[in-house]
Amino acid sequence: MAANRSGDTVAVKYEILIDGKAAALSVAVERFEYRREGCTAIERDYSAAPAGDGTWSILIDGRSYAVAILGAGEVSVNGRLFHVDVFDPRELRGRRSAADHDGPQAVTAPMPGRVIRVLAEPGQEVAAGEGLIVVEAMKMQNEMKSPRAGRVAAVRTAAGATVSAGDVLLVIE
Amino acid sequence: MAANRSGDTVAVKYEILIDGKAAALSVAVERFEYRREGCTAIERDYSAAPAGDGTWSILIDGRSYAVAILGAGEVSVNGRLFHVDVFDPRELRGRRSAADHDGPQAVTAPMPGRVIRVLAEPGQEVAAGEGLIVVEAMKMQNEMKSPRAGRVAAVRTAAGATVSAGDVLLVIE
Amino acid sequence: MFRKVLVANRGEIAVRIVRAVRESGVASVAVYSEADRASLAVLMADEAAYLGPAPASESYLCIDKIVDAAQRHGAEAIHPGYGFLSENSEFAEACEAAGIVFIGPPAAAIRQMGSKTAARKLAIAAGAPVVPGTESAIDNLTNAKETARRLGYPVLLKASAGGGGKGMRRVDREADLEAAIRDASSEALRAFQNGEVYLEKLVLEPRHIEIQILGDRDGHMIHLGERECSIQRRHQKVIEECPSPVMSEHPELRQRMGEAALRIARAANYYNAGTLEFLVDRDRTFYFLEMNTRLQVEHPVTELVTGLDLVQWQLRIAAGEGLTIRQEDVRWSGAAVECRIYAEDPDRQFLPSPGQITRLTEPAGPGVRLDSGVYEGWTVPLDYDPLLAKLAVWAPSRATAIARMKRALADYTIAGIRTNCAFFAEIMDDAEFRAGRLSTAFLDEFFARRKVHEPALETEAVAALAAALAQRKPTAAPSTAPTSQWLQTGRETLLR
Amino acid sequence: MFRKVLVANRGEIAVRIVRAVRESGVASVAVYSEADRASLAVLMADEAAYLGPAPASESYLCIDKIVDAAQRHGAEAIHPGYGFLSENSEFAEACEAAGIVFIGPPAAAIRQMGSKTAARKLAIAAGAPVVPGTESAIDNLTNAKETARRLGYPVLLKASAGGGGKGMRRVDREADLEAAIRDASSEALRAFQNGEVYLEKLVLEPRHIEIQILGDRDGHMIHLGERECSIQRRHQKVIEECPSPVMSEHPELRQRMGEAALRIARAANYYNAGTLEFLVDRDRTFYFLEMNTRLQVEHPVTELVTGLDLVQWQLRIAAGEGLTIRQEDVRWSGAAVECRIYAEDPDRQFLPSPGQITRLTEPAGPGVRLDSGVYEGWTVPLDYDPLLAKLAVWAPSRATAIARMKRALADYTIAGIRTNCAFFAEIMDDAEFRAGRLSTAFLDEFFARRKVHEPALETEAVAALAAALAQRKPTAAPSTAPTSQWLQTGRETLLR
Repeated sequence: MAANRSGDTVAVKYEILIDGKAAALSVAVERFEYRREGCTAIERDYSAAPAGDGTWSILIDGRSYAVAILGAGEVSVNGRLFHVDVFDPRELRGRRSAADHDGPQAVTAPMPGRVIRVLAEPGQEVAAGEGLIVVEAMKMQNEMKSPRAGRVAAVRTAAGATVSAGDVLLVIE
Repeated sequence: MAANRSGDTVAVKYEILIDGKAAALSVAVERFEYRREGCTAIERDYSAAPAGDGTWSILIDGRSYAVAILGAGEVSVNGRLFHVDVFDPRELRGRRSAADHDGPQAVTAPMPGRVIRVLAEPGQEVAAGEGLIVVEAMKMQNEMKSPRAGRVAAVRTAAGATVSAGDVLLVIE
Repeated sequence: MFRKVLVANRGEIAVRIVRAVRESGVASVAVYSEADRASLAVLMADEAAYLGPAPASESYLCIDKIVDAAQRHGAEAIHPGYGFLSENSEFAEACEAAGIVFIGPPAAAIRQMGSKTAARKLAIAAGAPVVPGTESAIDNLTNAKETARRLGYPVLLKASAGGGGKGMRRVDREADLEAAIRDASSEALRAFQNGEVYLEKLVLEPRHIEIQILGDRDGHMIHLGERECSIQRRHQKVIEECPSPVMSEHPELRQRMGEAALRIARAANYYNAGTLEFLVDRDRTFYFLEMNTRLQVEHPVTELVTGLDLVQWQLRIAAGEGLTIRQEDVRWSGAAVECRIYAEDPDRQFLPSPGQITRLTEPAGPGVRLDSGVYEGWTVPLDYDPLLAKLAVWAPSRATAIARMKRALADYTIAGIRTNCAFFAEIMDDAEFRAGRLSTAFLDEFFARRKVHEPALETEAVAALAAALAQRKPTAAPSTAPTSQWLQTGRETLLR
Repeated sequence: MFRKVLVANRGEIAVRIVRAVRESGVASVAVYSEADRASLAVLMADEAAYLGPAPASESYLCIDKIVDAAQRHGAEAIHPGYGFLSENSEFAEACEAAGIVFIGPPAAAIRQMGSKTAARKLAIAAGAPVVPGTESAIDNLTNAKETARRLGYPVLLKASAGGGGKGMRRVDREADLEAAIRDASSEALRAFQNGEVYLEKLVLEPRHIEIQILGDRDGHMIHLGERECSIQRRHQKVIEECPSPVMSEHPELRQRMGEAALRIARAANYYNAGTLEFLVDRDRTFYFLEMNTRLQVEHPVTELVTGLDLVQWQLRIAAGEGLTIRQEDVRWSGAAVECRIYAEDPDRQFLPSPGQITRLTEPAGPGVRLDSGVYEGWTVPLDYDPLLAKLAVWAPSRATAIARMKRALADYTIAGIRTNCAFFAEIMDDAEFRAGRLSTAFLDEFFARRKVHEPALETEAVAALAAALAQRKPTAAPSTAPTSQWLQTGRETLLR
């Protein structure tokens, strides 16, 4: 029904990154095809009914799936969590290459919080796994360690600063 | 705070119909005045913080009010219900006069439902309280009675019809 | 135990049964009409089967469609819940004929108890007291008038196939008898496809107290005590509790009624869960009224005080397991109270109030049990009973349970439709209710003595202030167009 | 009983206490920091008092501000909840000095038990077994090294003023001792304004089992049995239950530990509610660890099996009422399990996940108790502990309780932030957990043996389908900008 309402009659194609695995999804009116690397593709008729904001009841051949979009790419299906990103092909390629380049590398805040201590200075040589910065949130301290051996190119924060998840705190080169 | 956000710095005036009683409300930034017929006016400083969609926490001199807008003019304050209409003066006058005119009078559906039986025909003379139409919803039947003695000017529905609350079913003149 | 069970019902009871099935490690199949495609039960069940259009007559009342769904999905058993087909012996037979276990009593017992007149005969034979009345359905007006005169007015018209007060009418004068029979009979016909009605003496201001029984297929049967269900509107229970205040004062009454209940149930070769309804007059004389051969809406209060899960026991018994609880093992601890949360407007003669729930905040915390069938965003259909949820509380004492219920009701916010939450909060404050002085006349008397307490002016001002603030925030409240319409209708209604 | 009580806490425990106060017919005063202006506790309480900016050091830890608020609002008593000032004897004294009843034990008992070293001395004097270790705080590194050598590695560093695992470090080799002392001490200083730490022998793979006690001011004291709290991460309990599986096998252990607990509490002239924590090794030898002189986070599991309301008893006892329950009246029926629902990401080393809750659907139904401090639309502040709610279930047996917990977790939807709900669902399926083979090493071992079960391809496809559908409905999901950020951060973290 959701597919109906969106008004398209031909299949729409998506590239999916699901729990780190790549997949291709093609959605037509009340029918979809899903092919994930290393599995044989499946094709199914489905019915999707909205069940409150961000929630759907999806029925496939009488099997009932309660689906909730939890935000931040998290999707719950009958209580099981999946991390799902939906891309168009170009964006996806861009992402993947980003992972394995070895120029300067950013150390980012893993969670919103406050910077308690900065343990490294610009220009300092650091070993892989060496502590760089301590961030605290909800009474928990988390020490950011160096992803690899290198030199501290820049420190982008200071003790006492409030940071958001993903903020660049420091750059290793 | 809500008052703040709405951005006005001078008091805004409202005419209120609350549980059938008329009142005047004047709202400034974090301060309001309320005068209800038959009571001495009260003036208070307040803090209003949104607490989820349609819900507010309102504090007055340390007293805590949890307020929920239930829709259809229903407001809950710490679990107590109030029926509140907010008007501008002209609209209110219009309303009030509407109550006590004695021309043709509409008999409206008190609830969404289905018409089971129509007991009166156009032109028929009816006594006050005489049964006119039977509406059923959620397995409950409700007989619409004539608000006064008169003649059935028009029947605006038929057995089997689905009606919404407030639909005019029949007119007495 | 079964591998898969189909739940042939909707709303809160379908959810409650799906939960019990899941907790028993069994797969569940929900059924749905067009109006219930995205119901909470469908969301929670492992599988779901479409029955038909919204009207129950084309969906939840269709024996063939439900049996067919069970077979398509490979369900070994069907739980009927309450209402709909739960007391339909043809349905029980159709299940067995299709090789599917009907989770309930034998069809013969359903049939026998289904006819109130047959049930009366059985009870009399079993030596249980019954309300004076006719043994058979009304065939013509003359006989009816004669019987009514013999019993003495006021009399009560009841549907032979009835339940839940449908097809029931109080008649105070002979003049009203004919019209009452016509209305009761047509209402019964619509509700049960059976227009038969009969006459009973009206016991004045009785308590309505019922006894829960549970028995296995090997003939071992126990009672789980009473539920006080005196607070009713239109013969529909709205508040139930266990223990009954009268039992707390007179413990021996529980045992006497329990034994009478077991006598009747045994006479019907009954098994699985069932409830025997009694009227108890001011002298604590009790009369058998009827037996409900199914799970009751109000079963949670019994579960809360006994610690037993009735639905899980229904599953085990239907699967052939023995009832391992002896009568002397049953303990009643503390006090439980339940309020039936309806989509209705108590300020306007309990008119139904279907529609979309725009926001939902549910009560929780110590001693609170909520069995609900709705969620935020759900549209309550106008095609079915207005029961949204059952709010039950447990506490060591009745007084604390009442305080807890008041607290829970205040924590319950259902926006977009009208409900009776605030009305229940008023009753929790009522001196008669708190004193446990209950009878089926309770609500009429309550409305008579009810005085709406003038709120503090500041509280009223806060309501006005919030309504004004809401107007500035369009997101907060639905358009006020319906408002005016509703209120206007409301005023007109009140003028009548 | 009091007329008005101030609740000097926040989050779910403030809500739980406000409810108990209301159910006792007493007026409640909530307190709030800037971050908690619209907290659930503020919404539910009769009155609310502003304390200060978000940091606890400027609000919930300010004795003067809280006592002042109680006086301004005319509260006769203060309930401290857990954490914050609940085990601060100066606070208890400040209350009494201001003529306000502190709802808890006497200040002297708090002080004595607040120093772990003093508590050890008391326990030894009372003839209760304790873990080998130092009697006094570490003054210099040399002595520390010596003690550690004597006890033998691994050893455990603990904060004298500690609790909840803050200032606690396991040390496996002498080389790590100095750094560990520095970290533990500074963490302790931040958490308790007291940097004292001491050394204890590390008991390997023990169960963490605690005993709940309750006593009145006239010296009548009883124990309410145990809570098994072995499942911990970072020394924080995450799952608690009663009875402990080991007690079910060895009932005499409950009595022996209960008596030891009472001996220690009596030696401290204790009253009101308290908890004595023990380690139990594989031979069921138990060692006294420390006493928590306050209500525990996990008190609901005790309430569920005993039917007693600990918070309401705290109020009565503080108001001078006698404890009317004798030890032989205490009954333990069925089994209760509790999961602590945290705003954290179990897939990323339990990193905190503050932020706005965009949608909330809470579990309910038979045997489910939810003590929550949040609502839909609430923004979980990053300034405090990540505990959102406690989900507890009761059932006649542990196996059914686990099935029920699994069902309840599946019914729990918290959108907008990460939580550990799905993680708990995995544990409910774990064979070791189901067998009740628990120890404080449980989670480490769980992660070691954990294998993520490959979902059915159709289930995975449904997740992808829904994500795609959600993209077409902008209202359904938050902007995906944070998504990429999170996931990228996630991947990098995992690379480390």
